[in-house]
Amino acid sequence: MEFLGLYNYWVFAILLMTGLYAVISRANLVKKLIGMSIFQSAVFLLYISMDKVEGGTAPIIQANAPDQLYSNPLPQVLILTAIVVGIATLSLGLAIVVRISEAYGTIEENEMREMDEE
Amino acid sequence: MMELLLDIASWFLLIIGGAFVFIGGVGALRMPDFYTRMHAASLTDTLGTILVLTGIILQAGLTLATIKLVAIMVFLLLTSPTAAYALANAARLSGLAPERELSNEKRP
Amino acid sequence: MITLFGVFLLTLLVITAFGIVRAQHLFVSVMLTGIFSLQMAAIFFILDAADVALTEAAVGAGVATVLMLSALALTENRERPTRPRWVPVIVVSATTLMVIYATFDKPLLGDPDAPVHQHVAPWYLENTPRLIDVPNVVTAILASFRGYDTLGELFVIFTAGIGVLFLMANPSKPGAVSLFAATEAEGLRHHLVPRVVGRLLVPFIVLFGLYVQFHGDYGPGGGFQAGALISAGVILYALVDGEGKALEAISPRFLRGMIAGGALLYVGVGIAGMLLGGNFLDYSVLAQDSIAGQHLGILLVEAGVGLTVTGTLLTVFHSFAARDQQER
Amino acid sequence: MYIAATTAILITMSLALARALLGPTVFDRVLAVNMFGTKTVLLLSVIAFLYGRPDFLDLALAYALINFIGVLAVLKFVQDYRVRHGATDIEH
Repeated sequence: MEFLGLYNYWVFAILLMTGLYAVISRANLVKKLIGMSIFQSAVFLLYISMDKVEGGTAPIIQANAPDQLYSNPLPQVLILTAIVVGIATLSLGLAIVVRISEAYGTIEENEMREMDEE
Repeated sequence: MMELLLDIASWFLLIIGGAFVFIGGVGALRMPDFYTRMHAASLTDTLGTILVLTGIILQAGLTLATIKLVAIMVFLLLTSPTAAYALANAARLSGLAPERELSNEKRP
Repeated sequence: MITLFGVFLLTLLVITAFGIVRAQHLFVSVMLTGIFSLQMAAIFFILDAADVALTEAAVGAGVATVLMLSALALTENRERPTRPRWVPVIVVSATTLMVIYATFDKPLLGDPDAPVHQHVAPWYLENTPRLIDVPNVVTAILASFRGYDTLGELFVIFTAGIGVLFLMANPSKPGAVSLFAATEAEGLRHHLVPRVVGRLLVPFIVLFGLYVQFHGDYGPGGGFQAGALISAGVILYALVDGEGKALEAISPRFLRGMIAGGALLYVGVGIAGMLLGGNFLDYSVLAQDSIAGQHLGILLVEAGVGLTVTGTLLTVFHSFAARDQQER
Repeated sequence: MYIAATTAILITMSLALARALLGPTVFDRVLAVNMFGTKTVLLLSVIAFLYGRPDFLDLALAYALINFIGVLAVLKFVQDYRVRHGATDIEH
């Protein structure tokens, strides 16, 4: 069971690189944005994995249990805001893609490059 | 005595509910075409939800948690069939035909 | 046992991520992204982060899918098949192995002696009851101890909203085909079941959003989650009753006012603290005693966050939904 | 007993995920997403009790309220797609 203690971090590594793969190898702009959000989720997973304390619970203090252990609240604060910022930036990215699609008639990067070269 | 009866009842409901949920999953995976799969998934969704949540309610007793659980149950019972309706409608609108029925009619 | 559940969910998460990247059809990718978000929320919950899980739930279930779908409706929903390229595969695999190798030095999951748990976190956990006296430490840190951070994040959201308005606000060409929201300008009005149920649920969603907003000191919740939930409720209204009705209920001008007003409220609370003789964003001076001041400050700041988030998400939704597709 | 129910729900989740990945039509995937959503609500409620912190049911409540918005959006997407293109190449 000991080795499972690092499983979260391995999943973090795989997700991070899956997202990166979608960003660098796909020509489709929407796919790139989705890849970026997977990348982002991987980072969220890393931070939230670090907040866990064995035997702890969510950091909402229970007055009737003074000896209760709590998980680390700081990563939670950072990620909580980052999730909403993530959706805001994603929508900005999607808006740019929509405008590109209106200008070029395509959302494939290589087709756009061909059109620019003409 | 009452405690024990409640516990037994809630365990029973939880296990039966889990079984229904699982059957629904198998149905959604194994049924031959989209509409039958949806049938399996949406029906067991409703029953499994009722059973599992009732099982937990028996454990919770009369607290704020019970009110929240009842609210969850009511909302799920409202939204889950609505979602099934919307989905079947979307599939039908886009021209997806129930497979088996058609192939039977075509067969001489 | 719960660790095993977590491992199981994480494995599903990896499979889903591969599925998202592999799918040729962007619509399929978006649907799988929905599943991805559900799994993330469950994992956050298992890892004792109730606030984060609630945020992921509020954002992922309602707003994200709808935004992606409306963007797809304005572009294309099919990806051109690309040849598999080997350089990215090799680079990515090698980096994965290196990152995994690096994790062997990390403390195990849940280790209470890990360095992260030694520095500021114990101080926050110990002093929140004394200095701020709200049970939810996450809210206390978010709104009070690290108020600057949250102010920064809020302005990122503000800026993103302004950016979308700039990009999408140009008038569409005459004769263009109206789309997504504007099919017969009706929404789903002739589908009786979704309409009735949707209308029934909208007030409950908004009510629950307000509960999350104002109960955030005591349970999981706060301005970010509430903003996402309330905008999900209004988006539901727009879906079942048509774009026009939703715009009638909350006009675009009012939404823009919400975006700016929320940010101004946040900064205003900070400046009020300065005028009353404290530091910027120091709430202790806002009322007679410092704890009451903290409570008032957190309430106002969270309200500002809620206003800006709701305004931004709804503005973005309306910009996408009301946009006409240009002739190609 | 919570553990038995949790296990059943988790296995069902993986079955739903399999359906989402296999397809074959787009609607199968949407069905899987919807199933996954309902199962997540159940999972979160059961785990809240397994952890002994029933005050975290707010999360399950949030999902129960807003999870079907996605499916309604799909219905609308399909309806508009049909009006716009007259075609049905949305499946496959």
